[in-house]
Amino acid sequence: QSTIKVGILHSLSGTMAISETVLKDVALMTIDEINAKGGVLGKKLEPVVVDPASNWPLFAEKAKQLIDQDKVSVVFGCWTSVSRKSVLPVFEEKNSLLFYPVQYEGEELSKNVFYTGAAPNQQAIPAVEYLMSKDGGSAKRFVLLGTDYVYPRTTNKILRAFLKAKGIPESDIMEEYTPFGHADYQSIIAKIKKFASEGKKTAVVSTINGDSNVPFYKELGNQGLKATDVPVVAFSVGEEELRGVDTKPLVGHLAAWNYFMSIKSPANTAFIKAWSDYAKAKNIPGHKDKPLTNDPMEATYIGIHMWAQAVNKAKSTDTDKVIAAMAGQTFPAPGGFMSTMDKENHHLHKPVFIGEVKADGQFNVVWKTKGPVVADPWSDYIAENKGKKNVPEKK
Amino acid sequence: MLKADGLNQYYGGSHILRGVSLEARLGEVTVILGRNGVGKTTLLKSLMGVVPVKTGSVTLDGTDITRDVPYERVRQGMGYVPQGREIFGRLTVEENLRMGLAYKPGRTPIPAELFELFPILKQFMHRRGGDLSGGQQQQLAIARALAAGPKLLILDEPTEGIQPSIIKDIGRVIRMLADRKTMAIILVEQYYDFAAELADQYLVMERGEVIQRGRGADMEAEGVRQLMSI
Amino acid sequence: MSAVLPGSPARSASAGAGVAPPVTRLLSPAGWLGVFVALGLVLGVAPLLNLVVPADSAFHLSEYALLLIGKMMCYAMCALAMDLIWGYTGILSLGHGVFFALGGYVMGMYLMRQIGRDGNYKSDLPDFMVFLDWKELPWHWALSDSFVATLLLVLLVPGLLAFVFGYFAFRSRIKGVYFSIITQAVTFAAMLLFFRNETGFGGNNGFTDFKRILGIPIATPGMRMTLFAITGVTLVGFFLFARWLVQSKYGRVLQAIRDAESRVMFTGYDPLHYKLSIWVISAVMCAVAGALYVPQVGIINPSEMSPAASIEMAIWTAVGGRGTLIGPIIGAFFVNGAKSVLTQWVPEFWLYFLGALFILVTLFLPAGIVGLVDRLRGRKSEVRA
Amino acid sequence: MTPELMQAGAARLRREPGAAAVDGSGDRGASYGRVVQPGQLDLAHGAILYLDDITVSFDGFKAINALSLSISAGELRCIIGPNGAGKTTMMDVITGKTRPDAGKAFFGSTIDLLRLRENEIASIGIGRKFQKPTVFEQLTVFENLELALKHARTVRASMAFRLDGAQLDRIGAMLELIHLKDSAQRTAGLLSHGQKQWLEIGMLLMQDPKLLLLDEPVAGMTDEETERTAELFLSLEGNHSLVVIEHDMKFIHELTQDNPAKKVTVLHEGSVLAEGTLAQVQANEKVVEVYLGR
Amino acid sequence: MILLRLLLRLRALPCLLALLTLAGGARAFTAADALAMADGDTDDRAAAIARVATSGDPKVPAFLQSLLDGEVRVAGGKVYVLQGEQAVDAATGAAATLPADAEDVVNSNRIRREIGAALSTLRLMSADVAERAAAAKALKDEPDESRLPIIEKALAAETDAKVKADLEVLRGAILVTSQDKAKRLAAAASLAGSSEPSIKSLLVERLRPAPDGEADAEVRSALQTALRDLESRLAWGERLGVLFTGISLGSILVLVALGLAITYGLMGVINMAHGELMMIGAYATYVVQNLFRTHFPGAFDAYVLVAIPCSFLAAALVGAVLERGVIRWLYGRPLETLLATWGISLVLMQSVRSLFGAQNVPVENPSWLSGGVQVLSNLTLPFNRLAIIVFACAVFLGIVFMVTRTRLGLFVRGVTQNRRMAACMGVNTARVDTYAFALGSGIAGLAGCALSQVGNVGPDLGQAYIVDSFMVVVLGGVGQLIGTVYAALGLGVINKFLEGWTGAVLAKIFVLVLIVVFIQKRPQGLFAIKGREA
Ligand SMILES: Nc1ncnc2c1ncn2[C@@H]1O[C@H](COP(=O)(O)OP(=O)(O)OP(=O)(O)O)[C@@H](O)[C@H]1O
Ligand SMILES: Nc1ncnc2c1ncn2[C@@H]1O[C@H](COP(=O)(O)OP(=O)(O)OP(=O)(O)O)[C@@H](O)[C@H]1O
Ligand SMILES: NC(N)=O
Ligand SMILES: [Mg+2]
Ligand SMILES: [Mg+2]
Repeated sequence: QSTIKVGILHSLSGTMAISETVLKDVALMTIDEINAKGGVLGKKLEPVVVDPASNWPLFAEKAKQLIDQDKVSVVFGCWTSVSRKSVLPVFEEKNSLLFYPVQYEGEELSKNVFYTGAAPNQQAIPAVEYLMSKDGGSAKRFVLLGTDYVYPRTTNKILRAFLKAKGIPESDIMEEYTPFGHADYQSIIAKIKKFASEGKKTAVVSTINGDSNVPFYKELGNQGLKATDVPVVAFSVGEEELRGVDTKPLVGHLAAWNYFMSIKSPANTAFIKAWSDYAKAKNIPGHKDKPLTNDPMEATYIGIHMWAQAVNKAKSTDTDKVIAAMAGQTFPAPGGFMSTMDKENHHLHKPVFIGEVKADGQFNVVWKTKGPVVADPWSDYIAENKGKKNVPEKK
Repeated sequence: MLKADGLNQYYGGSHILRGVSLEARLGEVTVILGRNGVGKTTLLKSLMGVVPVKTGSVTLDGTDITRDVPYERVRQGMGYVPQGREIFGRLTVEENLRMGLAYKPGRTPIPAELFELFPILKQFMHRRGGDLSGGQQQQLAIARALAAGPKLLILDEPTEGIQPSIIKDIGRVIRMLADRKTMAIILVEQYYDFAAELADQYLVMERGEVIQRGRGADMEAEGVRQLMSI
Repeated sequence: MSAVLPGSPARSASAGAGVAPPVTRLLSPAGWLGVFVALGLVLGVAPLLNLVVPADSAFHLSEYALLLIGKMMCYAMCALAMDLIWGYTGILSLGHGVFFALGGYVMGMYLMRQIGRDGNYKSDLPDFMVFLDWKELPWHWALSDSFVATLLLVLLVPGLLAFVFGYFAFRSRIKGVYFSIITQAVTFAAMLLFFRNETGFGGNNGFTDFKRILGIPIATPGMRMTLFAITGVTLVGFFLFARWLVQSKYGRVLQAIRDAESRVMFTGYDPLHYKLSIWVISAVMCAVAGALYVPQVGIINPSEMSPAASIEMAIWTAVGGRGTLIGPIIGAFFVNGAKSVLTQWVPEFWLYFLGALFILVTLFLPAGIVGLVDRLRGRKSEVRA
Repeated sequence: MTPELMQAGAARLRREPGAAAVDGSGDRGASYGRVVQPGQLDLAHGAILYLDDITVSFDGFKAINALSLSISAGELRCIIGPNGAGKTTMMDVITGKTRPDAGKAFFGSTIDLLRLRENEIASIGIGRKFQKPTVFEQLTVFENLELALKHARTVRASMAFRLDGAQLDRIGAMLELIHLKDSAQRTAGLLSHGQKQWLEIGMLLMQDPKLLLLDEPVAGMTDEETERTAELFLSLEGNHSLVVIEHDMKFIHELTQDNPAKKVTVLHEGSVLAEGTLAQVQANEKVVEVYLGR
Repeated sequence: MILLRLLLRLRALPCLLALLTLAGGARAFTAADALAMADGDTDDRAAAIARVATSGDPKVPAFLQSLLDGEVRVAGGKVYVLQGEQAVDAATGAAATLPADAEDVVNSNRIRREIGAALSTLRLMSADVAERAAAAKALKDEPDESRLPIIEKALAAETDAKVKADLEVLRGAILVTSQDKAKRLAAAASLAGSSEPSIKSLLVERLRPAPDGEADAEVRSALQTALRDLESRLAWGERLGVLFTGISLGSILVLVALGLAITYGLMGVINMAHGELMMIGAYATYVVQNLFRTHFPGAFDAYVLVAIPCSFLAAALVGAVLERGVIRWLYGRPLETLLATWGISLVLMQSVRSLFGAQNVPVENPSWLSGGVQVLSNLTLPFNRLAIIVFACAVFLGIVFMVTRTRLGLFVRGVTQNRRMAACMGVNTARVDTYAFALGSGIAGLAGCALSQVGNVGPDLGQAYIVDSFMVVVLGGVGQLIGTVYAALGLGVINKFLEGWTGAVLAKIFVLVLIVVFIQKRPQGLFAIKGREA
């Protein structure tokens, strides 16, 4: 074999295409980049792209296909947690590798997966800490608003425990969920306004996912709920999501990520340029006119590079050898720091940035953690996790 | 007026019309007779263009209309009362009549004589066509075809389900329309006495073919009644 | 002396004679041959190619292929079920996904219990319950540790839902699109309900990461093959059952309901009973398909109840050929096969192909793929069912 | 073809007992000394159908206005009346298709028709031919007749149903009778209008109801066929009760000529305008004016 | 003057300083001030803003506004203000060239709040009543003792009754924490007259158990009374709010369903591509918006007016092509239209993905559709939603007129009931079909244009509404336009009513169950066609 095959498992159609398509493109770009530098182990990488079409069982089927039929060495893919859960047994059974690039709820740690997105303590908890700080507005009351599915529910459960630990009474927390694709946030915002009028300094923590964000923010803007009154911090809203929104009324609302496009660092400048050039060259709709980068793209980019480094280090694509070689890998992240793969827990050490929405749809970093945060996939704020070590079980 | 020549028609594999020819003349009532399922309705549909003929030709006033679609034929002056009424059930009586005026300019009024002939229609002007009784619907179907004043009127069993007094009226109207010499009429009818009374010329069909034709006056003499029953 | 009454076109010689009753045998010889070939493939050839032929051989049937075919067989059952209710009875259900998913969930509950203490939290409870701080199994999980009960519930739960829903809907004489839309509402509501964590079915993640069935590990070639074979036999069984149904007078009453329900009533049949029975049968078939699907595919979650999933079932049926029995099976294989192949070959463009396929089938193959085959064979419309 | 053969066909139709209709007995006379079960046909008072003061209105328009009517067991009653008189609506009421605003409708003296659903009314022995022929268009002519065949109507029975020889003969005879033998295996939707009329009559006869409601049965038939149909109906009279609606006065004449005392009912504007022998109603000035014309 | 000098010395006390400012004493705004306000630690900046704001230099408000608007840059210890293309020195106002390494000044919400308060305080004395009113309102969110003197002063000077009342509430909001019980009581009384949610939140806070809240029983009861009064006033806003949101949701449902009411309700095409036709309308709006942005930026606000006909035409055109190419072969086979249009929807969606990308595209509200009108203190009606309500009414009336009053409408109804007979009446059925389908599609396009103003514009736009639109049409009774409207409004209001009560997820589930139950009662929808032909 003259090439090493790598699988790319992102939805290119269906509801998740909105988010995932660009990850496929950035993965292809990264692979091009690596190939241009001579590939891995002297061989070119050959991407195998499939479309699981936002259909969860199809994710498992396609994973099987990539591993069984195409014999790929590694798969980069998935966005939603359910898609990851669906493919997980496949990767474990076949002892193959998945790189998962999206922030998620934790409560999972598989030896066959590398999580290059954030665990809850690498995103949600610092964000709430910020809101409670003087700079963040000294919030005392919280609205936990999310799309009704596992990631928001879990995150909010962790946050509740966290807030409780910080002395916030239950009565000062409001939890609300909306169905997937909910498009009418009038009553929710009215409810938030009402809740905010019942006490001091309210902040909203939004785990609204996907399509619902645009109607949510539009309504927020039009109902005149300003960031100076009730700031909203979101965990699933990045540059790409704001593409569809008129951000002028939203200035000051917040997002927490491990990367923002606006971060100034040489690595980021290079990354953005590479992406812009690639988008233009490949005529990627949307991005060719207005190239945008975001956190999951960065996580994908880091993941692929680290994997390539690990393969080179292991001198093999064998799963176990690569897993061993991944421990402690570093890569200069576009986020402007040296990204490190934890020696044990399969998550990256990540700094957390809080960004404020600017009028141009970008984010101003208003706060960041002192340094990279080590992931805590088994959150300490969940009672059952007491004593659980953040190390994948050997099976 | 209307000339059909050597019409052949098939449904799937079966041969329904076998070389039927006929000519309808202005001022004449052409009656087509035949038992159930011999192809009378099919013949009329072919004349209207509802089913395109396989072979043969249809000319109206000398122009070949064989390949014209129904609405083009209507615009050239054909009017059709189909078997089974086929009124627009959810349109009101008035709207049904307006549909009959479809190709006329927008503000053409519904001819008042229609209401003289079928007073019930005036009374039920705003009732939905589908709510009318069977016979009322049949009256509406006839009125609808007459509304635009066609020069060729094709009637498929128009007396079906109509009360005797109105059948008599319809007979009188058909006669009157023919006698004005501005209209040709083709009438398919099972009701022998009615047919015989109106026929200027007649055709008898049997399994897709015309087996006998002649002048209306000679029907009884030529044993048409017997033909229908053997 | 040729006719009963004068003027009759009848030409035969005597009364009573010469009238052939409709075909009453279950299958033609060719049909039986097909059934046996199918059984042979499922029970003989597939295991041979999968288990015996070495993995690097060109003839090896990969696990992926096995999964794919197994999945398509489950879908074929759904399409068959859909055809009974839509193709034969003229009732378009846009909510069959809910039955499929319920069957799957019942099976999934059992499989979750089989995980035992091998989950993340080493608890007797399924992981997601531990996570939700639940201390004991909720009542609706009571029977989930018994395989026998599970098998019964796979039939009973969806069957009961179908019965209750169907009874009220048919009794109220809800028809046509009104019926279709409320079935859609049902599946949509069920999906939202199952999305909620509190409902107790694992939220949108649903159930996954199954380990064992009847104590035997699932991820073994033998177990996979067994599931595959059971699925294949069930499909063939459903086909024969459906065939028997539609060949009986019962089947003809169904078709009569499709044509003119009021006439059926005035002939003395109670459409409620007929519609309800076929509705429940169809729902249960879907549920069985769902129950077989889950252990093979390894996940069940509420997206199976999304309206689009149910619409797809109708599409398989229509593509294959509505109102025939082999048609829906072919349709399910064809559409899903095309999907699997195209999402790999042309991941960015496959929707164009699939979309075009649907358009072309409707335009040029009004009777579906089976209609095309019939046409090519020059057969006429008299061969139905 | 002789009337004898036809009679034979009709006789064969009559012999068929029918498996499990609501009324299990074959006798149609008065049932002295028998305890009448509710829901069973009781002809003790001689009337098989009894309508009393029925009113049906549509958005204020009274299609039927305080109509009362009684049909005796075994009677053949002709009903005539202008278009829109309410004849079809009356049948709709009897068969459960339309619920009246007021009034009573009884089958025999015990069965309240207004409490039954359409299929129940059909299965206690009321059959109907519609004004607009309705058949199962996608089924073959043969299957249409098979479904109408008198036999238990339950789901279970129909799953287990097998045509036996006698039933097959019966269908054969019927096909003969309605001249559709050649078309037995054709889909009914392809029949011509008149053929559908015949098929529907055939289906009605297969049902072997006690009361036949016939809405314009000879519309679209030739005169000869009309005569034959009259003979057919007359042969059913006595064993069956028939209500025939027609506008074809010749047909009415044929139906009534065997018995000069036979009653004809004229409906007008939703109620009975006249009732009497054909000659009487034909002589009635009002009937001539609204219906027969001059 | 002596007094003045004395006061100058005490300028550390901001309140006095404020007084001084108002008195007209001015201290020049320096470059150092500008830098302190624009750069450094948040706490320091906040202090600087509070301090400098009261300096009295007329340049200060302008600078604060620039700071708030993000027009301020810092480079090399100097502060610049961007005025369009031109940079000026913040302190002197002299034109300057912006150094290349100049950095944006990042304002956190806290700074923004500080600036806002400072500006409002300054504007309390503005000559413009509207400006004073706005300032008084804005300050209510930030009752800060330090502003009390200015407020007193402003109160004394105020002539407008409404502003005066606001100022009184504002004073009350500050004094409610005063040491003096009498003042607190007076404050409670003045707060009772307010109807501001922020005052409610203040009262709630004050009513927390001591020591956080009010300790004195008498004051507590006065506060309680004030809260009750306030809440009863706010309750009205809430009720009206629910009604409005319901109507607004209903109007959107009306719009998304009306096109379908034609293609499906009248024509019988089970149009699964209806959503995608809406999507085309939305993308047409997007394209028009971009054209305006690049070619007529001055007239940008008018783009929606052009987008309305464009979205109609774009969708109508696509609809016409679909009708000619596919649908027309399928009349009388409604179930097959389901299959074909499903295929069409897949193709359309993927085409848009190929053309515009899989991600959402931005469609901005023009300024006249941004924001909202505040009807009550806690009820803001967004302009875009108001516009959609009006638009939905207009479209509905237009369609009703078309269908019931015009010949085309008559023909459409006739043709869809009996295509063959309509042809035998002389109707060019093919043309009528195309017009009708194009019309229905065009209306879907209009709905898309409207949706672009409230939600996502992306390839999936249509999928989100297809289920709802069928539900509405069917619930209303197929073929019944007025039924569509009733169903949409009913569903909208019920949904929103339930949502306030059970949350959005359960509300949606209940609404679906309600539809199922409702159809049991009305198996032909809300406006069933009665009679023989039903
Ligand atoms: N769509 C069709 N497909 C196949 N055969 C058809 C179709 N329509 C009619 N036929 C057959 O064609 C023959 C002629 O039918 P047609 O309707 O023309 O008869 P008709 O003379 O009008 O009879 P009637 O007096 O009963 O109205 C009949 O045998 C009928 O069964
Ligand atoms: N659903 C309805 N809505 C309004 N009017 C109706 C409805 N049904 C029937 N009618 C009216 O009731 C009257 C009686 O109708 P019906 O069909 O019973 O008449 P009929 O006696 O059968 O007439 P025909 O001899 O023409 O068949 C007619 O005037 C008809 O228009
Ligand atoms: N992991 C998420 N965002 O589903
Ligand atoms: Mg005919
Ligand atoms: Mg009638």
